[in-house]
Order: sequence, then structure tokens, then C-alpha cells
Amino acid sequence: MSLPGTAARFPSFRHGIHPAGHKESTAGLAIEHLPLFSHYLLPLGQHIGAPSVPVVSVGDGVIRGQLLAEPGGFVSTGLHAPVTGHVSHIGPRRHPNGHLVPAIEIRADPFADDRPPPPSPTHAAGMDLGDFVKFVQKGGMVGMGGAAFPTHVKYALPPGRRIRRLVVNGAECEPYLSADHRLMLERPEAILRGTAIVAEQLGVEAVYLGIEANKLDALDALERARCGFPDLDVLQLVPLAVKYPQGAEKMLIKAITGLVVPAGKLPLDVETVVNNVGTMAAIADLFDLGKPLLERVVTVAGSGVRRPANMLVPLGTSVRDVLEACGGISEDTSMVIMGGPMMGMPLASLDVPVLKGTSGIIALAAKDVRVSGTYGCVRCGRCLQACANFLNPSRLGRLAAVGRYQEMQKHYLMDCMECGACSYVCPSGIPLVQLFRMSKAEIRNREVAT
Amino acid sequence: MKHTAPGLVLRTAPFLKHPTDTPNLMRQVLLALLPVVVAAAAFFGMAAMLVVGASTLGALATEYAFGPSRNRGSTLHDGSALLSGILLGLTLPPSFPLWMAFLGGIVAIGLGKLVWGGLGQNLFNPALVGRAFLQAAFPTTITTWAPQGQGFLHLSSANLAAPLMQARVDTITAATPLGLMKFQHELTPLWSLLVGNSPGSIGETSSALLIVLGLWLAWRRTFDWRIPVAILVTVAVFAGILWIVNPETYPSPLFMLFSGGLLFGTLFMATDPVTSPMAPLGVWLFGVGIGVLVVLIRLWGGLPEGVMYAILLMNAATPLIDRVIQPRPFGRGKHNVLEGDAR
Amino acid sequence: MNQQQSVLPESANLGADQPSSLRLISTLGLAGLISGLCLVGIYTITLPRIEANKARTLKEAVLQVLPGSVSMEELVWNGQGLIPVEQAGEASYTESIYAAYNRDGSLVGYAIPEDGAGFQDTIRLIYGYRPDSREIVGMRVLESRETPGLGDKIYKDQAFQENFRALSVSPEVVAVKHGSKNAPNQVDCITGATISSKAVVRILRQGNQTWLERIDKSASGTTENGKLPGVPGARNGEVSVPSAEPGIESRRPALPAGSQGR
Amino acid sequence: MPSIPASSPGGGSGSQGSGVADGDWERVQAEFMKGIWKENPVFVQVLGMCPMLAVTNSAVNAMAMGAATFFVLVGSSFLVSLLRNFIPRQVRISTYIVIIATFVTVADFTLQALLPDIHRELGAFISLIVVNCLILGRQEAFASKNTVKHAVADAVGMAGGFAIALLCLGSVREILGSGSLFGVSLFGSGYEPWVIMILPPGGFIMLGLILLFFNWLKSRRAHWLQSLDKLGEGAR
Repeated sequence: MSLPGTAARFPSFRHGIHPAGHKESTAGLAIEHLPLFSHYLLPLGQHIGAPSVPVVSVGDGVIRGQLLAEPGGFVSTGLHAPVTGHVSHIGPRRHPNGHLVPAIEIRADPFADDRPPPPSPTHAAGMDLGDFVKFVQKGGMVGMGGAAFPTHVKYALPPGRRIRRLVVNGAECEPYLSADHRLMLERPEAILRGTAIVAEQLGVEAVYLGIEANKLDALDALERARCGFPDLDVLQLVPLAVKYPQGAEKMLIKAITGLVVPAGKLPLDVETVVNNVGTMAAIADLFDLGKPLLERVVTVAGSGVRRPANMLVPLGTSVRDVLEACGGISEDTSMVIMGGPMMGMPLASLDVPVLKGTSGIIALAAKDVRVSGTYGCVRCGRCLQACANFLNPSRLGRLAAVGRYQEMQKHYLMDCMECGACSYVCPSGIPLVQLFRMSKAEIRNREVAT
Repeated sequence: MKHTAPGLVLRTAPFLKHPTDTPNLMRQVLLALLPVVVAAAAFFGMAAMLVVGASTLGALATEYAFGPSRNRGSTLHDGSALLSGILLGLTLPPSFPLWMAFLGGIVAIGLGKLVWGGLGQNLFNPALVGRAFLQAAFPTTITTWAPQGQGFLHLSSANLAAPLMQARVDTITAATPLGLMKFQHELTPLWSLLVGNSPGSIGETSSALLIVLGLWLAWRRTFDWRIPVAILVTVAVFAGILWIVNPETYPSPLFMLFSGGLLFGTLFMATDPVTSPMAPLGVWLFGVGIGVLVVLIRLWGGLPEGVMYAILLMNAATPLIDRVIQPRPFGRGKHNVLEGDAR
Repeated sequence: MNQQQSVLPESANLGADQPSSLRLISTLGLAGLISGLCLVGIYTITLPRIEANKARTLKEAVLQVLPGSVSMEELVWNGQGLIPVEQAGEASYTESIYAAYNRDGSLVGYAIPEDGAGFQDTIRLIYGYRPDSREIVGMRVLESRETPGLGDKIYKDQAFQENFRALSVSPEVVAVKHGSKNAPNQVDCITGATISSKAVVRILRQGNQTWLERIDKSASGTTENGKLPGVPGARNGEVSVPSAEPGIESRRPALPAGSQGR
Repeated sequence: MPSIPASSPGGGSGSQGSGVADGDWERVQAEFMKGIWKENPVFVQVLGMCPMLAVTNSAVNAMAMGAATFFVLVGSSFLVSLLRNFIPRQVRISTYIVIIATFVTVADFTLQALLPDIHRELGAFISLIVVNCLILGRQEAFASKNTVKHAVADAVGMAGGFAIALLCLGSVREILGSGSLFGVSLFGSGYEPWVIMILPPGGFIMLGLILLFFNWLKSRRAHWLQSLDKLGEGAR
């Protein structure tokens, strides 16, 4: 919970909410390595955009870091073997969202050498932007804050456009999560190195790294580490007020630069690109070590987890394995969430893999799963004060309840980023975000139909 | 170690919820009303408690009888009917016949809330609808005020009037500070307004107590602090200007603030979220409107008190305000997007 | 033809059977003519009754506000004195009062109709004034739309009516708070209907302002036996009027303007 | 004039009489009944609200207004139906208005002559019968297209329904607002009148409640019929 003063001292966007952070249990825990498990499952569509196309067949032996699937289009990335072993299955498997999706299953070789391979650096300095974009794409880079948007797409500029600002996102505003926090504390050099590579490639004039004020130790760590990067003299480390959804791209840009990204447009339209700190570190590893995206830091936390931890998890590890490495979940656990508790997805089964965008696994005991009663909207206006997009969720909710979708569009439903702030504050327990998601889907269906 | 998946709850994000819920808000207001009821009991005795009880009973019975038929009585739990009933009771004179208070409770919930579709759908504050009905139906009885200090057990014979029968007015009646101001040009001393030992409605007596409760509710964020601030500042400024221009004719702004039902109505009726605008600018407009109307009605209208009608009128204007004053969505402003790179 | 028109009136009329304008005009004209005849008929039949009703109402009111009177006469102000309405020219007056006489034919007082704004709408009333005692001796509200239960007490509340049994006009009539009447020129207001009560008092004062001086002026010229100036012998014989017969006492059949409802 | 077994465009609820005396009498009855209940001008069609709200503050006033409307509606329906083949379509509305206005004026004068007190109470609303949409509506929708017999049956039904509704409202408002019915005190002198009931807002409130009651009855009936249907299906 932020102190009232913090909001005033540090820059931020307007509106938003202050949910309890719940970060204490993991913020002090160093990143652990996970033991090797027998199976790894890699869905081909882990990111927004087209699924990757497999380049291996069942039975093939693969070594750690080997390309398993190549990009299936421009908005798509490569997929690599997180462990050494062989491909045991290619076909439909359960995605965390509940759908059956094509996936590659790898049976790990228990006797494989798990020492990291010798680094094979690639020098970014000599590349032109096109090669750089391709290299990042093949490296499997996606936004690691949770949205899993292929990173290279942000760097591929349409002709005539340029990027002036690079904003590195260390806000980590979702409660419970501390993966980015630990990464900034433990690998500040990697983050700065990745930032430097991207900044140089894009030729930006300014680099900002925004960190919420509840992680000022991370700011110190980065400040200490930056002396090793004389090129990064344009970097500004910006402490931000603790507020949700600070980590949303547009809110972060507004908080740091004061720029407002027009509704329906991209950060590119204000000549800005936003990357997560995790992505920056992964890019550094890609160029310096030749290591594509194979693993990521995942916060395992929540009242249902026996031993909360920050884990460096190879992609494709099943959630059950991760949780068991953390001592398992308590009997009264009634909900397991992949991602943060504000925007993550609930899991119906624990036998689903960790994805590139999985920033956390939160298990909540029954007492923390607040099932509030639903009452009529009392028009208290709290949702208006919460909505960082300045919408009127109350009115949208009323319209959604009676299926007046066209009118909802007129009231800018499509601007909603589904951050969940309105549902969080609603005293009447109206599932506003859920209504908006359904309405958006309905509107899209109708557009397709016509 | 447990291997089977637990019976997981599947919901959609967000999974966190602010602890305040609607019954909670209602409970906070009810809690704030408790001292008011206690003070009323101290000033007016048992009669006040009985009047509040009768109106509450009427409200609850109506909510139960005409609420949702599928799950009868389920809407009682949100506490809004209880709140409306108590609020209505507190706006009535202590010597009010109990059957009329009961009838008022029925009208408040029946015509003020249920015919609109229940909680959150009503245009007007239910308690004030009940009071407006009683004012229109029994204009004499509702403006007959009992004096204070007749002992706790004293019951006016009017209180006990048989249903549908006239309240035989006791020989002792009193005039409210506003009535004295309007018709006799007598000003009640400020001190007795603050303490509350002047005749009036059950809940509108001690200004000091109401101010404390208002501060507490604002601090708890139970209501939008802008509404009381807007109303009280408007009344103070408007009445203050008149007073400065002509202190002979017009009462001082402090008298205007602390007399009658202004504080009570401002804190407990105008702040009803259902019937007030949502966007902050709309809320300011709403409050200023009430403030202006209160002063206009009190000083130039036919009635000594105008808070009820002021709030009801602005309730009626609320949908219009909400329609006109909308938040402008992020990124849809007129400002040049490339300006602002100051930091 | 008939059948077709009845079953399909629209298409039938729109089609071949387009009536000439003459037919249209004559139909309307005929309708208007017949209607006009009907109205003239009903008017002629009902007029006497209607006038009688009005006259009776007026007489009742006048006799009520001036206790002891049995007959009345409508008077107008011609600039110098009060003269019976039949002696005044058509356009020379706009307002009138009524002089009332007792069984002996001597003057009881004057009934003054007056109106003014009440709480909701115009209050029209008539009140009896006795010049000898300089008192108002009765008041009757002829028409008002005051709030039922409150403002309508100005004619329903017996206690309020009592105020006007002997209400001195000098000094001026004033309204006082309920229960504090202590002088003959004060009117005790009705609790909860102060505005209507005050309106009544205001209307009385208005009436007094208009008429009292005129009455005094006329009275100063009045002879001892109660005769009015310019009306020699007016009080003899002519005035005792059969009470129920319409249209005799007051030549102007209507109540003052507006009394016919709205 | 031949009797025409036409469907009634105004009501549409006429039985399928085929010109036979029996069937015709049934149809007359149906035309009459629909105005009383199924198509009641106030409770179902919500017509004539102005007099409805303005003069129903006592049962006597309501009855007088009901009677005046009855006279005007039946009279003009009779005349319009009688002249329906004579009046050219182009001037029919003007002619109806003339006919209605004549009846209204007759009613006005008569009331003024016979019952001056009630006439004073009703005031302008007697003259305003002429603009009561119920009356012109019946001429245009029914009387101008049907035989005299049916038109009169329809007018009697509609005016009767209107009068009944007026009386309902007037009675309730008088009982609550004055504690009496037809001027007879019901509760003794101690009754506390509900002043609002004899004011226009009371008219609105009572009318709203009565409409609520009627809609509730209707929905209950529909519900009941539905469950009967289900029962029937189940039996099959």
C-alpha cells in the first residue's frame, strides 16, 4: 500500500488504484534455479500473433537452445528447446487458457550436460536494423511483462517513422509479483546491456527506466551498475508513484514523459517504444551469450504456496512441477492464477506449461479469494475514479447488461484495456471487466459477420 | 505432497477486490446515524425513537413484500431499505403520528425505490420521496413541532393517533429556528443551533454532532466529500453575500448553515451515490445547484425550509448532468500529443 | 356503392369517387349550420337558468357577508358618488359593489368584491362592510385554488372566519401570528397557511383602499333617512325583491368577471 | 342501409358474426365489452389523461365528468356513424370536430344550468372534452366505419369504461383525500385527509398504482394461461 505522500512525490498518470502489494513475501528472495523435470511442453502460440512453425519432428533429439519452431509470419517468433532431450510429441495439448493448441513436447535427457554452453556472442553494433529485427525475432523475444507481444515488431519501423524515446518498464505494478524486481536487483548489468543494445540500434535520443517507488533498492542497484555503461548517458532512472496500472504502456509513457498516446494508436505514434526489463535482459543474453529465450523468472507466491519463491523457470515446465519445487500448495488453495492477480488467467488444471509471458504463479487460499455478493450499481463513481483510461465503466456496465453494444462503442468501450481497476473498486461486485470482454467479443463477432 | 488438482475456482481477472462493498458502505452510514439517533433520543425522548422505528418498519416491510419475488427478502441484506427508513424517520418531527411515519416508510421504498427497479435504479432519494409525500399529504402535521425537554418517557398524544385519524395537536407547540426567522424575524442563537436544543426534525438538531459525523464519513471515504463541500460553501457564499449587502433582512451565513435540515440533508441525503452525479465536475455542479436552491427557497420561497426540495430537484437533474458531463477518455483530448515532453 | 364505401372507405373515396370542392364546402357548411342552430337553441333554453344560478349565488354571498340584510342593489362609482348600476352609462364603470338593505329598507352595509394573488392562484372574495361602525362584518371566499387542507382553511376554518365578524378597518387591517390577536383591526393567521391568510388580508386592504373613501364621500352626502345622493327615493318599494326570482335585483346578471369558472 | 359484417378496424375484436341476428347481437355485446375491460380507454389505452387527472378528486366530480363524456361520445358516435357515407373523406375530421364540439357545448350549458356547483368544480375541463383524444379517436377508428348499432355499442362501452375508470380513481382519491365517498364521511370527523390525493400529484400517483395493478393482473393472467398450456402439453 502506498503512503499518501508517494503519489505526490513521484510522477504518475491520473486515476488508477492502490491495491495491497503483497510483495513482501517474495521481494527479498533471490532467484532460484529449478531442478530438471522429465517433460517440457511448448505451445507453438505463446505470443500474440501467428503460431510458430515446427522445424523438428517427433523423435528428433534436441539440445538446449536449439530452434524448435521458426516464426510463422512477421508477428511471430522462434521457439527454442529449453532443455536437452528429444521431441516426444507434436500435437494438441492443453494451453493454460484451457484451449487445446498445437504444442511440442520434449522429454528431457536426464544425463545431459546442464552446464551452460560456451557464450557465442553476436555483435549488434554491425547490424542494420532489418537484420537486428530478424535476429531478435528468431531469438524468440516477446514482451515479458505478461502481454507476450513479439518484441521485434516494435523495432520494425514503417518507412519514414523514427523512435526518439526508449522506455524500459520496471514498474511491475501487479500485486504479488516481484520477478522484475529481483531481476533488476540481481542482473542490473544485463538489463542495462540490453537497453544499450536496443537504444543504439534504434538511435533514440532519450532512455527512461521507470521503477515504482516501492522498489527503490532496484533503482539503487541500476544506478550503481550504470557506471559500466558510459554509452547510456541518456538513460534516466525514473522513480514512479506506486499505482496500478502503472505498467500499462500508455500509462507508463504518460507517467514518465507526460505524453499521451492517442486512443487507438501505438506508442510508436508518439515516437516511443516500451520494453520490459525482463525483455532487455533476455536481449542482452541473446547477443552476448547467443542464448535465445529459454527461461524466465517467475514469482511463485500467494497464501496457498507453502514456500514462496522467485524461480528461473525453463519455458514449458509444468505449473505443477514449479509449485512442487516450492513445497506444493496447501489444501485450502482454491485458485491458481497464471500471471498477476489483476490481469492473469485462472488455471483449471496445474498440468499446463509456463509460457514466455508467465510472470507469476499465484496460488490463493480460499480465505483470500474474495467472492463478493453482487448488488445493483449504486452509481458511487468509484470506477470512474479508478479507470486510467477515463471511461465510464458504470455506464458501460449498464449498457452491457442489456446488450446495447453499439452504444457501448460510442462510449469508447474499445479503449478499455481490461486492467480490472473498475472491477477491483466496485463495491457492488459487478464483474465489469468480464462484461466488457464479452461485449468486445460480441462486437468483433458482429463485425466479422457483416 | 498433494498431486490432485484442488477444486479450483474459475473466475476471470481481476482476482483481487477492494474490501469495501455496498452493504459495507450502508453499514458505515448506519453507524454514523447511530449517534444522531442517540442524540435525538436525548433531546426528544422516546417519541423520536418510536417515529424512527415506525418509518423503518414501514420501509423494511415494503422491501420485503414487494422486493424480488424469487428470493424474497434477499434485498434486505444490502441495508439500503433500513437506511432509507431510518433517514426518513430522522427527517420527521418528533411528535409525528406513528401511522404516518409507517406510511411514509412504505411510500419511500415503494414509490421511491421499488417502482424504479430497486437499488441503484431510482431517480430520487427514497427517504426524501417518502418525506415529500408526507409533506404533501399531511402538511399541517408535518410542520407541527414539539418543544424539547419534556422527559424521555413523554409521548405526545399526536404520536399515538389511531391509523388514518387526525393527530390531536398538543397544546404546546414550538417554532423551528427557520420558522422563527421567516415569519417572526427572530434569530435563534448560534450556540443552541450547534448544541441542538432547538425544535426541529428528529435528526436535524445538533449541528456540532453532524459536523463530526460528516468529517468521519468523509475520512472513511464513504461518500464523495465534494458534495457536502460544494453545498455548504455555496450556501455560505450565497447567504454571505446577501448578508453583507443587507444584514437587516438576511440572516448570517452561519445561521443558514447550522439551522434546519441543511447539514443533515447534505451529509446523509445529497451524498446518496445513487441519486447524485458520478463525474467529479458533475458532482460539483450538483452541490452548487443544491446550495443555490436551498438559499432561494429559504429566503424567497413560501416555505421556511428548502433542503428537501432542493435535493429532489437536483436529483431530477442528475441524469442530465451525467449525460452532459462525461469524463474525456485518455488519449482523446484536443491537446497536441507531441507537446508535453517536458520531463 | 354504400357497401363498398363502408368496407373500404379509403380506397373507395380516393379512387373514382373524388367529391367536388362544392360538396366539401357544402358538407362543412351544413354541419356548421346545424351545429349553430343547435347551440342557439340550447343557449336560449339554458340561459335563464344559468343567469338565475349566478344571481342567486351572488345574492347569497352578499346577504351572508352582511348579516341582517334581505335585499341588495348593485352600485357603481361615477366619479362623484355611488349610483345604481342602471343609472350608469354602459362604459362608465368597471367595478361595482353591492349595497344591502334590511327588512325596513334601510342600509345595512356594502358588500365589496375583490380579488388578488393567493398562494396558488387568484383568490376572489366578497366582504361586508358597515360604514356606521367602520367594521368588516363578514367575508366569503368566492373562488380560490388554495392548497386543500391548508390554504383552503381561509373558507373552511370557522375560527378564521370569526376574524371577520367585527374587524375594524381603522387603523388598517393587519395579519398577526396565530393566537396573538389582541386588537380589533388584527386578523389571526391560520397555522401552516400564513401565506393564504395574509393574502386574504391583503385583498381586504386593497378593497378598502378602493372603496372606503368612495363610500365615505357618498355617505357624507347621504341624508339622515339613509337615502343615497342622486337616488331620491330609491329605497322605497323598489327594493323588496322576491328572493328566488332571477335577474331582478341586480341588472348585471353575472358575478364580477371570472366567476364563471375557468 | 345493409348491415355489413365487416371486421372492425378500430377494435378488431368483433366476433365473426355473419349478418345473422344472433351473431350480430353477439358482436354488439363484444363491441360493448371491449371498452369496459379489454380495451379500457384509461387502464389499457391510457387515453384521456387530462380530465382523468384533473377532475377525479372526488367521486361526484368523476361521475359528472364521466356522464358528460358519455353523452358526448355516444351522441357523436351515433351521428358520425349515421352520416358516415355522407361525409366526404377529405373533411371528415373537421366535421367530426364540429359534431363533437356541438355536443360538448350542449353538455356544458346543460350542466351549468342544472348543476352549477359541479360545473364550477369541473371548470374548463367540460369544454376540454372536445380535445379528449378518446372521443375523436373513436370517431375516426370506429364510428366512421361501422353501422350505427355497432358504433353506439362501441361508444357506450368506451364511455362506460372511461366513466368506470374515472369513478375508480375519483372514489379512491376522495376516500383517501377527504375521508368520504360521494360526500358521505366514512371515518368520522377525526379522519386525517391525505391532502396530496386531491391534488394533481395524487392523481398521478393513484393512476400509476392502478395501472401497475392492471399490468400485474395482466401478467398474472398471461402467466396462468402459459402454465395451462404447459399442463395441456404435458397431458398430451
